[in-house]
Amino acid sequence: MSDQSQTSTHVDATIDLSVDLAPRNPHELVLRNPVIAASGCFGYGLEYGGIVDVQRLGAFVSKGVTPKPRSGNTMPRITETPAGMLNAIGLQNPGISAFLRKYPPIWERWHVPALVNISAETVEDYAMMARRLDETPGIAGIEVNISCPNLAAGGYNFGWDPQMAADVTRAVRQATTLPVIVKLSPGAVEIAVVAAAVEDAGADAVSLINTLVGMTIDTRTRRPVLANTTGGLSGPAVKPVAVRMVYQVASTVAIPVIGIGGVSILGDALEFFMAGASAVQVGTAIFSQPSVLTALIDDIGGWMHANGVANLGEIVGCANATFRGPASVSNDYAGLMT
Amino acid sequence: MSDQSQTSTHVDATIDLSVDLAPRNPHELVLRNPVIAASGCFGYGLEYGGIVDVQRLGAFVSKGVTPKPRSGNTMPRITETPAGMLNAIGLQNPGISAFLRKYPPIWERWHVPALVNISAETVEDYAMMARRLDETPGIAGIEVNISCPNLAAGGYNFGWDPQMAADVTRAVRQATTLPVIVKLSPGAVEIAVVAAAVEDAGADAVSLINTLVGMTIDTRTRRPVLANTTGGLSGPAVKPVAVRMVYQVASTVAIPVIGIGGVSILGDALEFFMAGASAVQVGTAIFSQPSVLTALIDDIGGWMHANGVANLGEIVGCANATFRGPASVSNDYAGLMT
Amino acid sequence: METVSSTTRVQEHSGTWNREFSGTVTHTEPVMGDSMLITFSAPPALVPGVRAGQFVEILCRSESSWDPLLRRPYSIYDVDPHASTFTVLVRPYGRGSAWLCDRSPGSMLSVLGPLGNAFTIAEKSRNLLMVAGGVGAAPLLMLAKDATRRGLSVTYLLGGMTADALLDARFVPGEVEYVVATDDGSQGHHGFVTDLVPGYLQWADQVFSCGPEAMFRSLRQVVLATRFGQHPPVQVSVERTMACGVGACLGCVVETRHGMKPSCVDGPVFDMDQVIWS
Amino acid sequence: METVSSTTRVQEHSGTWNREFSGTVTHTEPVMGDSMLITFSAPPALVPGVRAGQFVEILCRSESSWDPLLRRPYSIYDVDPHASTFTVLVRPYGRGSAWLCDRSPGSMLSVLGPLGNAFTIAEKSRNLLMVAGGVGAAPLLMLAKDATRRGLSVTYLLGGMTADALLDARFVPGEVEYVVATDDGSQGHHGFVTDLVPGYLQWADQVFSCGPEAMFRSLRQVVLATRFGQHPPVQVSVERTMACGVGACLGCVVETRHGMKPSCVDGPVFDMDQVIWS
Ligand SMILES: Cc1cc2nc3c(=O)[nH]c(=O)nc-3n(C[C@H](O)[C@H](O)[C@H](O)COP(=O)(O)OP(=O)(O)OC[C@H]3O[C@@H](n4cnc5c(N)ncnc54)[C@H](O)[C@@H]3O)c2cc1C
Ligand SMILES: Cc1cc2nc3c(=O)[nH]c(=O)nc-3n(C[C@H](O)[C@H](O)[C@H](O)COP(=O)(O)OP(=O)(O)OC[C@H]3O[C@@H](n4cnc5c(N)ncnc54)[C@H](O)[C@@H]3O)c2cc1C
Ligand SMILES: Cc1cc2nc3c(=O)[nH]c(=O)nc-3n(C[C@H](O)[C@H](O)[C@H](O)COP(=O)(O)O)c2cc1C
Ligand SMILES: Cc1cc2nc3c(=O)[nH]c(=O)nc-3n(C[C@H](O)[C@H](O)[C@H](O)COP(=O)(O)O)c2cc1C
Ligand code: FES
Ligand code: FES
Repeated sequence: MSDQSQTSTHVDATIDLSVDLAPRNPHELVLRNPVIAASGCFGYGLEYGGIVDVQRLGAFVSKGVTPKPRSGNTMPRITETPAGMLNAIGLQNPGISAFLRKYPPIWERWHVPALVNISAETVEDYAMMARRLDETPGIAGIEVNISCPNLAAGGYNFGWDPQMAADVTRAVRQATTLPVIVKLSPGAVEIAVVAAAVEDAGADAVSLINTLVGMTIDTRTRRPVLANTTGGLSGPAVKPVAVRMVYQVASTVAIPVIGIGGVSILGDALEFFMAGASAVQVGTAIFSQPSVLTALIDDIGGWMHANGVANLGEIVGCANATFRGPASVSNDYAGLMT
Repeated sequence: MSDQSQTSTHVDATIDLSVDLAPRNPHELVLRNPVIAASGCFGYGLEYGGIVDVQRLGAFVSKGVTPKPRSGNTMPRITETPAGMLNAIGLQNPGISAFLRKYPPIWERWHVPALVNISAETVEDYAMMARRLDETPGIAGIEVNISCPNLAAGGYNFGWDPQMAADVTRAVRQATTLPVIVKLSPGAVEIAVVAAAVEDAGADAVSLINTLVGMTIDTRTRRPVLANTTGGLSGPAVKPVAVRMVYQVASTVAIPVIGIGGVSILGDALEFFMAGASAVQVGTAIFSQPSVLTALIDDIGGWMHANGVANLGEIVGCANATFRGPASVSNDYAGLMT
Repeated sequence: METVSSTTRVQEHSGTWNREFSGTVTHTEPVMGDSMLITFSAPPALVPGVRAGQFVEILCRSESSWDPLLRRPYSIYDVDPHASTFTVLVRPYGRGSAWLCDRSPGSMLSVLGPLGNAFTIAEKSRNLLMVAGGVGAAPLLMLAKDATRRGLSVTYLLGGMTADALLDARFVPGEVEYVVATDDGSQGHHGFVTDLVPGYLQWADQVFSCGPEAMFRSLRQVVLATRFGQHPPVQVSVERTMACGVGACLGCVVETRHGMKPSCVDGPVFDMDQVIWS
Repeated sequence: METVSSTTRVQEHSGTWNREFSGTVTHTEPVMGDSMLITFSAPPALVPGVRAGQFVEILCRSESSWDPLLRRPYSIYDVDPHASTFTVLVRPYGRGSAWLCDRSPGSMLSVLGPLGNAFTIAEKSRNLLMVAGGVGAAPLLMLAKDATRRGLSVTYLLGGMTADALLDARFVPGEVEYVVATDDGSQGHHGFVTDLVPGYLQWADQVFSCGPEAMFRSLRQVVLATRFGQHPPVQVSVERTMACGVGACLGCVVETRHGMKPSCVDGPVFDMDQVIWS
């Protein structure tokens, strides 16, 4: 591991792993590298202390926080599926107030940017949380989880509907000047349409995908395995769906796209970059191999070095003939990349 | 293998594996057992000759047939993903006319019911094919693949929209008295709403799920692996999504539900039954282990025997507190099953 | 009495970033019928800090495969500071454990740990009762060894389906009073291991238990009906499906009087009276 | 000349329902650098019918895993009717082949086959030229053995990156003229194996080839520029990603003058001039 770190320092001198995830935002959101720990899979950045060097990450996203404290779902909350897992944690978290007292003061002293994932059931609650985060030092940006039931729409998911997704985005945008990443739901019929809507509504970036909805049944008890009946599917199993959606979204929006879903090894991260993602989030793979996070940073650097890629932007969207992505915002060679 | 067959013959005497997939249809569609080979994974029932005893199956569904011959997509057409695979065959088939000349005359002499999967890009073409199948001996029923782009709707998938799905179903229903199974697309936001729409439009049964749309990128060539860019994701990876959708659909419709997606071993089939499926289709698993088809029949029988389940209907939907399913059509103990 | 997390301490001992390690299987030995003792190398810095009740998470697949995806937690059965090894006791059950039991000397294992808190022997305790069911034998045997080394008196009760499924006495230190129960009566008490508990409650200063949830329930019945009263000095090691093993995913929580606690960090050992038994 | 499918024939020989079988690895032997010859048992009824060019599909995962999901096709390198075994030659490349090369005697393999058509030696042919690249050596070596057994003259050309990657001459029957080429010139001709072909085209009645697609392209250039003219008697064994292996999925097609043909049934061997080379 220490060998790898040395290699990466070496490589860092000649290549540029950094990425700006909020080019439209005066605050900007420049990460030193494109590897981000995903929400719900890395706690509050503290839990992997002594196992993962959190300060080396491009960023991390904290566990979803809600307006009120939540004790989460009853057990069982997780179960394994072929090359994947289901989770129905139920957003166990201390609520925005206790959260703000506890974590940002710690993060303020850290190098690594902390992104805060927020979930709510009304547009007003999203905006309220964004406002409170805006006033708090130690927070680099907000990731808006719109895979939540909209109480006003009878539980129809915000993330399934372009209009509802845009409403949330606009409200959050008005409540904060912090970089705003909207995390898209794979449950939408045409996720690119939702992406375009949230781009228009002021999102600085989009991240995708959140989990697919799945379930398994315990054939001995003849009941669903998860107490919540359904759960979110993640891990390598969902990667092909995620890559496809990133590809479609990156063809549609000009803001940065963050790829999420099954990233476990270098090749997975490269797939997302080539599909049009400017950065990746790593979730489930952390559980299997915590070292994946820093290994990815090293391996991406090593790959760029070996392939004569000085700047990650050179390969972002290169598999995508119709790529619009961030390069078309910040520079003008996007058209050459196919 | 011959041992297993003997076991199953033994078991058959005491338990009932049969299932009627078209209780609303005077033709009925009674299968001897609930194991069906899925469309596109078993050719025309001939290809596995000498490997699988096709006559033992509950039924098989032939490769999707279209109004005109199609040579399919350019290569590569398939690629492996974690616990799954992507395919973009592009519906290579001889077209309905050559198809009708070639296969139904063979099937007419078979015991096993042959179901014909049809795909088209207009409502009229679906109806036309249904009409021609209706006149042809050797066909036990039609499976309508609605995961197809609707030309009249600019390529929006028939299966994503309840109204468009209902239109296709109604047209097919009017064109044939054969049992009509509508195969649902997992791309719909709320698949149960589509299921309800096709039930109302006259479907005898629904089958689900068709493949999820995915893609992978070859990081050496920096291009999508599949010539078609995207492909359909199938195999164990998708099973949790499929079980969830079957569960939701079976809570909504009263016609039989056929579960599809990643079925590979007894436990998978049981999950689908308990979620509310009256039968299962097996696709990708055939490629890995052709013997899965007959092994499943034996194993389901063995499990029923060991668990004192005389009739499969006893466990259909038992994991599902809101199950409506076929039992409520054909008998009245559905309410007791939770 | 409180169960304390030794995670912080292990870190200090071991330097940083190395609780995820690759261990080479050095020895395998059949035990308790079809179960297997699997010994593998561990970084020397990690071994001395391990305490009975802690566990490791092992990846149960080859490098060429993504499935089964998640690590499996196994209690540490023994450590050898000289050889710098950990030993776990694995019962072949499902996909992960079957794969694990198939390993042989030379096989490589991806290991995360030690993780979790540990059993805590109170300073004043002299007489310790251990109540194990099945592979729950593992962490309690390590605890029994520690305790006898410190000169404490240990009675170790083990229940199994049949005589064959019990731990051979040669694995148990001679100083330990080893008493067994079998469901079929093929060895020792004919019945549940918890049937034996009342006879020792007068004597015991503390009770430690590991096994199936049903065993805890009857243990609790027995204990609550005795002098131990409201705050019985009973520690149980619970089993939950886990993913991260470090408190990050909140998938493995136990409902306690102080809320939903991740059993991988605040457990697997809990004071019995802190857990809300559903 | 036509390449014929021997699938039907195998069926007749072998009775029904047993082309999916479980084989026990009986022998493994390193070959061609890091590649491996893997010999495994096969049902006696299946062995005699096998013809050079046919392949088997092997499941490259343990029973406890769903990944990697699909079988991998491997050309049959040899059969032993007395021992009732098949041998394949596997180069460790990605996930499946690496797993396979890790097997050892006693390991079980899930095998489907024999599958596909075969090379066809025309009745009048006396002099056969074989052009192999890398593990393409496998089916052609079986063909060379068959041909020499029938008294035909065989020249076997093999290309590799380095001397180390070539087949040791002791594996090649003495009657065969064995000529090699290496990319780095470390043995034999310094350059591509196809550079050697022109020297044999006057002599050869038929050409058989197996190797990477790029090799076929230069072979085709060479052949089309000679007396063989428009319908050269050249058979090539092509490689496509496969799923079913029996013509059911249409995932492995080759574009031919008669349409898209599944290479697992109508191939892997095709007449070179039937294939539409893109
Ligand atoms: C802290 C801790 C310590 C543990 N220590 C040991 C130990 O020392 N030795 C040991 O052998 N095991 C131990 N376990 C259990 C172990 O982690 C695995 O759960 C067990 O080996 C089964 O995994 P598998 O992969 O074989 O089964 P899986 O393939 O994961 O499961 C097969 C089936 O059984 C179900 N299942 C899985 N685990 C259980 C269970 N525990 N009870 C009931 N159903 C289950 C699954 O839902 C699935 O349906 C421990 C668990 C925990 C949480
Ligand atoms: C008819 C037939 C006969 C064959 N005979 C042999 C044989 O005798 N010996 C032998 O070693 N192999 C043979 N192969 C190839 C073999 O089936 C596998 O493709 C090979 O072993 C690689 O599989 P893997 O699981 O190791 O790699 P994978 O994990 O499947 O692939 C790793 C990476 O390489 C890519 N890839 C896979 N295969 C190829 C390829 N062939 N060319 C370029 N990229 C590829 C994949 O897309 C992936 O990105 C044959 C193939 C066919 C179709
Ligand atoms: C246990 C667990 C908890 C999660 N919690 C959250 C959450 O609180 N908010 C959120 O937006 N996503 C959450 N996710 C989704 C992940 O952030 C990620 O989008 C998803 O798991 C796909 O990525 P992966 O395949 O790399 O895990 C969670 C995922 C898991 C596995
Ligand atoms: C190679 C391949 C071809 C397929 N062709 C068709 C088709 O023609 N029509 C159709 O409705 N479904 C088709 N399918 C989808 C399957 O019938 C099935 O719905 C899907 O694969 C999920 O099941 P599985 O996981 O068991 O494979 C195809 C699937 C595969 C893998
Ligand atoms: S296993 Fe993740 S919190 Fe315990
Ligand atoms: S592999 Fe399926 S048709 Fe050839």
